[in-house]
Amino acid sequence: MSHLVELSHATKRFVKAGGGIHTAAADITMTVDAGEFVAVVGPTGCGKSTTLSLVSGLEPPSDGVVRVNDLPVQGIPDGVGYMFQADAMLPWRNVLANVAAGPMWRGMSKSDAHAKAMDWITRVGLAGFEKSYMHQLSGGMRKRVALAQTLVNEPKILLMDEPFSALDVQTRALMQNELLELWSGTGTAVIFVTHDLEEAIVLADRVVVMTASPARIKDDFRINLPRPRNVEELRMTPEFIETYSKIWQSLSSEVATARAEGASRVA
Amino acid sequence: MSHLVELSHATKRFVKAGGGIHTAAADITMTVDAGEFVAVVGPTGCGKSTTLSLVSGLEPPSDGVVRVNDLPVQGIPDGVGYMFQADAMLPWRNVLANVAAGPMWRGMSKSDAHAKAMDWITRVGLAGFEKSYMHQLSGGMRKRVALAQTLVNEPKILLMDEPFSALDVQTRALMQNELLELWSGTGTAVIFVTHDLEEAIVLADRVVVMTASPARIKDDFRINLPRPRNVEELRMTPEFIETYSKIWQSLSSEVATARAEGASRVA
Amino acid sequence: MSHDTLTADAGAMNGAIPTPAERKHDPRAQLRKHKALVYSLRAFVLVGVLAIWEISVNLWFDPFFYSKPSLIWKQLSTWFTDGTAQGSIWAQISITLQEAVIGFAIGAIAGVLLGILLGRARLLAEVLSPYIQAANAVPRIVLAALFIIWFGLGMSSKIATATVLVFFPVFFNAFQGAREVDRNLINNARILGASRLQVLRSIVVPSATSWILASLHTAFGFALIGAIVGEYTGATQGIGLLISTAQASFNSAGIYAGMLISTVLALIAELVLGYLERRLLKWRPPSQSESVAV
Amino acid sequence: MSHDTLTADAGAMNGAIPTPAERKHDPRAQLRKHKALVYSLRAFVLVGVLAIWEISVNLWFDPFFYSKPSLIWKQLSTWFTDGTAQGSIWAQISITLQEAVIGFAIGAIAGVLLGILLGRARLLAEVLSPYIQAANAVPRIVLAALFIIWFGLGMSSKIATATVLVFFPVFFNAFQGAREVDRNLINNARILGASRLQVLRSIVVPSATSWILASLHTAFGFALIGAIVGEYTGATQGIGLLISTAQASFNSAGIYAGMLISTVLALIAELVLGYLERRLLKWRPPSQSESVAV
Amino acid sequence: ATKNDHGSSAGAGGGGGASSDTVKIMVGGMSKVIYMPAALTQQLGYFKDQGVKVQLIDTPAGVTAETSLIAGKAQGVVGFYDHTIDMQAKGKCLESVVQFANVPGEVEMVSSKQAGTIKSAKDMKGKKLGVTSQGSSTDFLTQYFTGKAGISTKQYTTVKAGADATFIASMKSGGIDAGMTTDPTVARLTKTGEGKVLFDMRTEAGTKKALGGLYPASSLYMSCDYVKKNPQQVQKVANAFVKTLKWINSHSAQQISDKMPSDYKGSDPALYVQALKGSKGIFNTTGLMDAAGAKNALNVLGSFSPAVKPKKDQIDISKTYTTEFAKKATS
Ligand SMILES: Nc1ncnc2c1ncn2[C@@H]1O[C@H](COP(=O)(O)OP(=O)(O)OP(=O)(O)O)[C@@H](O)[C@H]1O
Ligand SMILES: Nc1ncnc2c1ncn2[C@@H]1O[C@H](COP(=O)(O)OP(=O)(O)OP(=O)(O)O)[C@@H](O)[C@H]1O
Ligand SMILES: O=[N+]([O-])[O-]
Ligand SMILES: [Mg+2]
Ligand SMILES: [Mg+2]
Repeated sequence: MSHLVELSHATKRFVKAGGGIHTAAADITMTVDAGEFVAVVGPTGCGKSTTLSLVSGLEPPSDGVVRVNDLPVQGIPDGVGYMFQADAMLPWRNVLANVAAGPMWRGMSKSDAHAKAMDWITRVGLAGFEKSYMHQLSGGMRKRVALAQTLVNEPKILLMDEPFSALDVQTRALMQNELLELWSGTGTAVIFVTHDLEEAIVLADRVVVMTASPARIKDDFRINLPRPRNVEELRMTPEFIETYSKIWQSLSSEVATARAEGASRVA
Repeated sequence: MSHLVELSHATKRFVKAGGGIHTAAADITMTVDAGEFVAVVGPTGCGKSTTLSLVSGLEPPSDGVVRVNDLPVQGIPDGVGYMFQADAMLPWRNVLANVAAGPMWRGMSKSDAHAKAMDWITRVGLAGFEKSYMHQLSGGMRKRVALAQTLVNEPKILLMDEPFSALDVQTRALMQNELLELWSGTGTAVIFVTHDLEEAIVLADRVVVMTASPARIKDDFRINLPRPRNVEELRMTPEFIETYSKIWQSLSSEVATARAEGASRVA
Repeated sequence: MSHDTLTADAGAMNGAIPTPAERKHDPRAQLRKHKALVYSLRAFVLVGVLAIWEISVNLWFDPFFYSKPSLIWKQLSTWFTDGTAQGSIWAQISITLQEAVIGFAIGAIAGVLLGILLGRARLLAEVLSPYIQAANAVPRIVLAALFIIWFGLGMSSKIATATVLVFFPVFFNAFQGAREVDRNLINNARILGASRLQVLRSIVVPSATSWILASLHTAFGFALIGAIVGEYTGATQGIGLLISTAQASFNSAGIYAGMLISTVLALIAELVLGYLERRLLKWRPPSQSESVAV
Repeated sequence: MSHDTLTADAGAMNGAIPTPAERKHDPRAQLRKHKALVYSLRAFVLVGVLAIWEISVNLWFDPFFYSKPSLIWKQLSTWFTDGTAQGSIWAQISITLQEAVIGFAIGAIAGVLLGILLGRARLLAEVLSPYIQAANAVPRIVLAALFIIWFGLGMSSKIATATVLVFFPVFFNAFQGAREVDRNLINNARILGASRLQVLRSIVVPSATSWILASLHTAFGFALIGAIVGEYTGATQGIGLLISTAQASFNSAGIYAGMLISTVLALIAELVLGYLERRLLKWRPPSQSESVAV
Repeated sequence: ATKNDHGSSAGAGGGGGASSDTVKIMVGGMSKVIYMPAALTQQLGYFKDQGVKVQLIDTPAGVTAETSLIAGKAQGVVGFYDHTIDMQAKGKCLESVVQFANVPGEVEMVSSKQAGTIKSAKDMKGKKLGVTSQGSSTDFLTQYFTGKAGISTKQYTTVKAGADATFIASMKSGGIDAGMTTDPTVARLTKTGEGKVLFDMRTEAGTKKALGGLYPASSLYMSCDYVKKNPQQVQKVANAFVKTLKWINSHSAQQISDKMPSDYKGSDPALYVQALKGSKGIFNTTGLMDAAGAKNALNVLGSFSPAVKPKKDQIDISKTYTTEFAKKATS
């Protein structure tokens, strides 16, 4: 029963503005195995990003245990890659230097790191912009820099927080295909937060639905679509549509709860 | 031939990293009338945000003219609201103070502004978080604060740069419906940048397709779906599907061009 | 309600028994523990330095030049019990403090206003900055002598010296802080209808706050130095005069004792500033090491 | 290729004829025009101040105290042609400059290192900060005397004074700059595999750069003041001694001339720093007023 | 106290204080033994006895004192008489009202390490000589006695060594080989054996040996204008000072020390008594100027001060002091 990632009864509380305590994630128990692709969906503000930050070791759980490689997480576990929801690139470095940063920090020579980074910059479609600084890029371009920066390290555990949400449909489809290709057969465990259910189903082995705030695990759907998957084709199959509506039901009741709460809080 | 917003041969160039010149938007000619809802789609990095910044008056065009209310734009025109693609809330103010900022800057009394702001915070589903600071909110919640902040001013020209991209599907649908409801009959002109073609069609009177970088107007589709529209229902109608595939064709060839360029630039 | 928003106090009042885990993570207990650690380490450093000083002077150095803690303590107790040549020690402290506080207020306000103004008015900054830069290089000790001629021998010349010393660091930080403001925030405010003045007040000033506060941390120390340098140059009262008298009469313990009083004043000012800073910057995300895990 | 990435130069070389619009918006011409405006305004301010000074002293004030530009100019030309009582004026400048530069280097490096270290090491900062705060309130003029006792009458005592004056502003800014670093950037770097040291070097130091540079703008002026105060307290050579001699012989033109030399040195240092700043911060988005529209 | 606004300093006569009943007197180092009469008069309560309000303002730099006087910020200075000569050369009229001493009270000290090689002024060649400041009286006196021995200023190095501890540390560390200073620095150096007395200008004999005549120094001087406009006020102040001079003469160093604030005695009261013993003799009992001494002072300054030298012959020495008040005070 050795899982690559294992959260057991993990809870995260924050001190709120005004001194109250806000529980962002409550009693989360889930596991992810090597080579598994898990998508996480849930209403906005429910605690998805918080859950990723627990796995990454950036935030310690307030309660419960988070294990990676069978060891309780203390600091950042080896082999974790994390693509943040918000921008986190270095503004004083250009695209190339940003993408090459990871390999160089891990000891690769500058020329090797740059070559590898250039390869990734090309894969995410930013060739020609390697000398640009962040403020000279559009929102979608910045997201793609972040993607290259994360993937260039070839992480064994890949945490992605809405990585494709700022991309146009087609770029997004291209990136999805690229991601699946890269991931398949590498044994990398992926936890992929998205608010796009279609994307979740198309990519993942399992789709985890979280409840309205505080996030708990509500459902855990196994997606039995055959791989390799072609994102464009899959979307029209009856299996897909069936799965979609099953998960949608689970999710939408949560979103409704979240809305209702928002309304009741004022009343 | 008096249009509320009119770009004629508007061009925007930037000095690139390294001193070269990058044309972000080229020879853009389009008009938007009062009460019109125009969606803008195009490949990522093509120049959509740049076009909005021209209309807002935040950036002067390098060439050509931008007119609002029949006057060439100099400084920020009256009645413009602009929801940025990136976060731009004041980190040292809580949600309530951020949303109330606009009305207060425009001379409303504090108590009136707070009441009005509270109303909008509730509409975007953030009641209960009015005392929170920005760093205490999730990505989607921050977007909704920005939305409330923009709408509370009741702008006559509303520029929105991917406003819903960080929201889960259902919250997004709710927000879309809310937006349409608010907009209908107000005479407000909306320019709505999105990478979600479905969203564009569901919301807009016209969908403008931009070319790969530098952005030019490629096509301008009129959407003849009846209003009031119900977002959920519309999606399944044959008219919708037909329109979608027409625009998709136009757009996808641009996205392909953008990709090809990215690739060719390395070779 | 799935929102778990009990304040800790409310929980206690409800008679809820904290689980062991909750008790373990009680943020207030942790905070108390951390404070105790900090204070004991501070005391440790202080005692260590004083002991090394005392012992090494006893063993190797000439107390005539270096004095030592025990002599300084003796000097201080003489001053506080018998008074000084110029009268009660409290009178001296109060004079110096008044000069420093007034000089600090004037210098800080002028620095903030001018810094923010020039930080946002580019042409003005370009034209004036070499002169301000130049003025900053004028030795204050020479100024102190000039100020006596200009403002007389009373408090005002000391206040002027303090003002000048405070002005420059505050000015340069406010200037830079005003230039560093996130362009997005300004654009958004302008779109939302803020006038130039409102942008200045609501965006630029708060953005520059951490810059300004950083400079104020040094500034009160400078104000004290200014007051003391002024008194040193010519005065009838004040800590600066105490130090100068001690210097002239080979009383090195007196020199150190005077400096000690001035540093204690600076520390008290720092406490006040720290309090102010926490209030003004309470919106700020706690830094990783500071955030209290619950 | 739809990417319109000609450099302006390449365009010219290709013999492309600029359209009128392009010519109107030629950024280099605009830049030249702006520079000309700035320099002429600066000259205007300078001439204006000098004229007012000269005239008002002639009409109302006693040149014995206030001197006047023409007298100062005479003094300067005497110094530069006949030398000073202490030898060639260039020797004095060189001595003071050496002291200031060395003191600046030591103080700035120590300030940056310690500031960044304490900015990132919270416990250390909490323990030591009251002491650093206190040390900052020690009057430099008293220190200058102590340094002469400790280090003798040579250059080292002046360097020490300069170092101390430079250290504090740099330290406090580096400290604050290190604390202000965006948490997201650090988290991201740590995830990407940066060690603590690499985070410091690649994230914290660059983030704090604008803070540190802001403090360096004041710091060289302080270094000069330190050197001059040191010389003023006791020396055989240097600008500070020139000023003190002028003071002792009621030569107010000499006092102002000495201060003028010191401010000119500070301005030259500022030019060097400005160049450094532009190089280090070239990644930065141009501020609205600075961005060159093409 | 009246504060002059600085714009009115054209009336640099110091008349600004005329309307005020407080007399502000700047003292160029209150704890210096040569200026002891200032603090002592205050301590003895003689100002009060005379019904005059006097505020003593301490400044370590004599030049600040004098500048403040000329600027009208103060009415009197306790400092070196020779400044009045210097000021006449610069077109300002100051006059000594009470002359405390007709000798400088300065001592040329030689570091004990150099005591073997420096036995007279002739041996100063190539040495580092300490003064309180270039351009100050100690500088001119040094130039005078070396000049008399045929040594030009180019043949030795003038070092600004200050007074007090910096002087002592400099002598100890070899920063200066010899230097001019006053008590209590002299007492300290003698006590520790770090320095030896070369020229003792605390006595008439020593002064004559070094300078070929007397050199009146410690005095109360005021602006001529102020003296003219406020004769009663000046008389009261003069009365108090002369009374103090007499008191000094009739009391022992220990008794004087007992009257002084403990802060002036520093950490070593015995040393202070020693210093008083050494310097007490410089004070006269009458407050009167020695006319020949005044001439000699002009002579010294006239040889070296860049300001006085060119105007040496125009200077009217009789305008630099008055004995009118001291005479009345004694009678
Ligand atoms: N530092 C913090 N202090 C206080 N509350 C916080 C903090 N960080 C997050 N929260 C709260 O925790 C909850 C969960 O936030 P989280 O960012 O995990 O949501 P999310 O599921 O990622 O939402 P989204 O889809 O909008 O990104 C939110 O209600 C938020 O307000
Ligand atoms: N300040 C700038 N300096 C240089 N280039 C810039 C600048 N701002 C934008 N650009 C360039 O202009 C182009 C268009 O940018 P813009 O932000 O308008 O794209 P967009 O269509 O909004 O893309 P997205 O959908 O990804 O947000 C991009 O190639 C970008 O690199
Ligand atoms: O000039 N001083 O800062 O002492
Ligand atoms: Mg999130
Ligand atoms: Mg954009």
